[in-house]
Amino acid sequence: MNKVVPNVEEACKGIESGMTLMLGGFGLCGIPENSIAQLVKMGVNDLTCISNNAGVDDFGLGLLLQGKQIKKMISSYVGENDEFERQMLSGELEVDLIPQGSLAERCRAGGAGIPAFFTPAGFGTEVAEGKEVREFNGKPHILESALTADFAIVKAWKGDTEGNLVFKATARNFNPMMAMAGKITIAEVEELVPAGELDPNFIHTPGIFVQRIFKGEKFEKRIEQRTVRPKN
Amino acid sequence: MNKVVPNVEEACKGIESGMTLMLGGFGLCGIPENSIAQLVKMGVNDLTCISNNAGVDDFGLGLLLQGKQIKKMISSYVGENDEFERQMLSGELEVDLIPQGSLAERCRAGGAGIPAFFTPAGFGTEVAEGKEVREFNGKPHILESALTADFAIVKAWKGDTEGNLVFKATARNFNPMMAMAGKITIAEVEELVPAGELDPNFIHTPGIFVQRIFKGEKFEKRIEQRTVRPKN
Amino acid sequence: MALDKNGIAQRIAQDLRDGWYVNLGIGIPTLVANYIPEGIEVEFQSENGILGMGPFPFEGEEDADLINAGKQTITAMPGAVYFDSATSFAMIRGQHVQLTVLGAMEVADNGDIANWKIPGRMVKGMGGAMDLVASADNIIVAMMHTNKKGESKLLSKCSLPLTGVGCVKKVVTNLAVLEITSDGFKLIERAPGVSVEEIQNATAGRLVVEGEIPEMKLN
Amino acid sequence: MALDKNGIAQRIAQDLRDGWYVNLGIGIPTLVANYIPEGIEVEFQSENGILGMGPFPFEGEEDADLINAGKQTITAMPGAVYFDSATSFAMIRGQHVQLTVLGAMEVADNGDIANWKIPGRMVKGMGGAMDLVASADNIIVAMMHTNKKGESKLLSKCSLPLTGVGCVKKVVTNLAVLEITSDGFKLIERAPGVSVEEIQNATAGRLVVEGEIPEMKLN
Repeated sequence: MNKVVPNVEEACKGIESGMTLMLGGFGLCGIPENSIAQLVKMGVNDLTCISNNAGVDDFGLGLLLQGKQIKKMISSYVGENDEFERQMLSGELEVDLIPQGSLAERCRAGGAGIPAFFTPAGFGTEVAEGKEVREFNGKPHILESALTADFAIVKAWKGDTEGNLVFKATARNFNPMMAMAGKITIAEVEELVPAGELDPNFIHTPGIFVQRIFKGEKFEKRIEQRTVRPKN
Repeated sequence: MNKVVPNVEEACKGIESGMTLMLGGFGLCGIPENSIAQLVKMGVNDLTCISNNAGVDDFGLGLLLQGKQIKKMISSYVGENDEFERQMLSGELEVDLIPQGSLAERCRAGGAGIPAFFTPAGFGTEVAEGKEVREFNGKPHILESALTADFAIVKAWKGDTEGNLVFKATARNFNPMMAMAGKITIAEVEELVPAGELDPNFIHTPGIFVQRIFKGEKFEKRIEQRTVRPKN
Repeated sequence: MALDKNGIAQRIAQDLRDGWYVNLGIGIPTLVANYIPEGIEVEFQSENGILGMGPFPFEGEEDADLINAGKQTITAMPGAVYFDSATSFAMIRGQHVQLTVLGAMEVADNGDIANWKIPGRMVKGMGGAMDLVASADNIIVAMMHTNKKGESKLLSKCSLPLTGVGCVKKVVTNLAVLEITSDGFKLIERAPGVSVEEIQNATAGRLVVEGEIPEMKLN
Repeated sequence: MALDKNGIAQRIAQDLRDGWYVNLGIGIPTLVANYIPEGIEVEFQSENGILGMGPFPFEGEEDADLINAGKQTITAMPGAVYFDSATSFAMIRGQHVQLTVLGAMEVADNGDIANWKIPGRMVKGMGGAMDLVASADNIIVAMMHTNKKGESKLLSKCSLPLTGVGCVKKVVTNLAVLEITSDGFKLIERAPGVSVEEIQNATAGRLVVEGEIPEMKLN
């Protein structure tokens, strides 16, 4: 039951052009930066990437966009990225925009064996086009379907050899749901510990959802909007 | 934002005959025993109780059954209870049996604003009677609806003055989902601490789901099946 | 005199009630946090996964793992809690958040809102806005009454793609406080020194003016 | 000689593979944990909220907060994790559990299973059984071939209310190992010393016997 792989190369083995990937993170917070760098190296392309955001020009998924490795993005918000804008407006890049809560819930549903659910989000908007509408408690809802991926790639703070994961602060975001929804889930962690060191009461992602785990070589953890107040 | 009430009497104020209650716990593990004792005292009846189990004859929800305070049980498994059996067979007690996973998910859905979802559980059985069937990925699923309650009553290990909760081991079970699904959620805890003492990374139920919290006076924590191996 | 952005935020803050959980959108809504009335406690939810959001960190204390939905570095208050995105939107969709304040490009007099997309321009996405507007019981829109060209943003029908249908309950602008009723925008308060006429002129949608309209009271 | 309950558990344990997550039902299935083949590691899930379930605690070390789905006091292995019931059934429904072993009152030759209700008798409920059978890719039923009256439990059609439809893949009884195929129960192995004829006599549903049927190999 040892899921540890020695490095990012082993972790990403089997990822091929044309596949659908889920990538955790919100903005640049909690993104699997080591694995993204490896995907650039591998040169896989025609990827469908499910990720709340698309990184910035020179970090995160922006790096895959630079190399035109992404065919389609499924996201809730894709600002802050000039190359993204260029490819989208030129039609090179397909974009499927999904309300953030529906995106999170669709990933969870994919991992939880729930093929579809009703949500009020997006009713009456273009998001609802082609979707079934049904009223519950006097309020219209639309039917949303589950999302899954060939590989889900997540980033955690700590992990153990059984694949159990712990996230830090708001770097948790989409990572737990995506970990559930990958046929194969890869976790890169800042700290890798032996099974039994993490308190079983306080694990965010049970190891059953994780197939491969490795300690990331380097975490830049770039800050997108550095906002501070002066010390006085 | 102080949600602390001094005792179980204050915590249970407003619970009336005819209401729908959710009660956390699996078997006798993680049940809100102080609040159940208070419900017996208050003598409210005609209750609809949503709880995975129905306690044993002289503990847990069994105490409410003894006093004929329950009109209807919504559960997944109700064995181990002679009075329950008597009332059910005589028709005094309505019983709605629900697959355990569907029960958990229906409570979560109720708390998460998802009015309905599809699940494979129960297709082709009497559980599916009268429910919509739809095929996804070549497999039939049934449509299940959300559950909510006038009051949800949960039991946690630790809680803080903001209503944040932490559960211990398998005493977590249904408590977090039910906490989400109560119009008013009451939490009884073994240990009550000031806000800021619980690590914000490791809270199971965020305080937003909890309206009243109190330190339970006494926790018997009865064991239903004491199974051990000899020390040698 | 018409309010500035801080004035709008200050007026909205008067609507806060003790014990509320509040989600503030990007822009003017964010400023509401600076005007919490004395004696009440509210807790801020940011949909990327924190309840109990605090102010920006002191210089040098930024944590890349602790940001808000605007991707800004923040701090956490005592009693804060972190959670995943599914749980975050369970709070929102499940109506556990008592107040949502967000900006808008257009609001219609039936409560429709448009704030995510301008045809022909780069679309950045709706983020959490569609979930927020579709779910919240209590939505206040914070915006200028007119756009940069001087055109009304309070319309009889939105011209831009919708974010949500019939969901806005209240609008606070630089000129007025308005409630959405079945008869349209009902004028509740005027900004200090702003006349009913000015508001009427700046409002393209149906405007209901009944009796004397009081001025906002700002400190 | 027909197997006893431990023999059935032992035979099923041979099907375990390294790294599998396994959910064991109450009764014979529980015994499978005693026969994990050497050199492989499996992790046991109990649907009330633990992964990495260990053996019963030593006397005096029972913890009321740590039980399995049978409400028995248990222990946790290093690397174990606790979770809520929704997450637990997300694992099950989402097919993250590689093997489910459960008992049955009846199994039909199309894979239908009945194990929760006998009309006219007290109904205790299905617990997690309906979720388990509807979701698992890989379900082994562990049961005696016949009931106490000597009647076959392997039928052409279940007479009792169903727990799940067409979901059982394999049945291990005191007499045989059988796989469910479109032609019915396919006989795979015989219990030591049990003849094909005995199995045929004890099987009411369609039985497929092709070629030589080997005996189970148990240590």
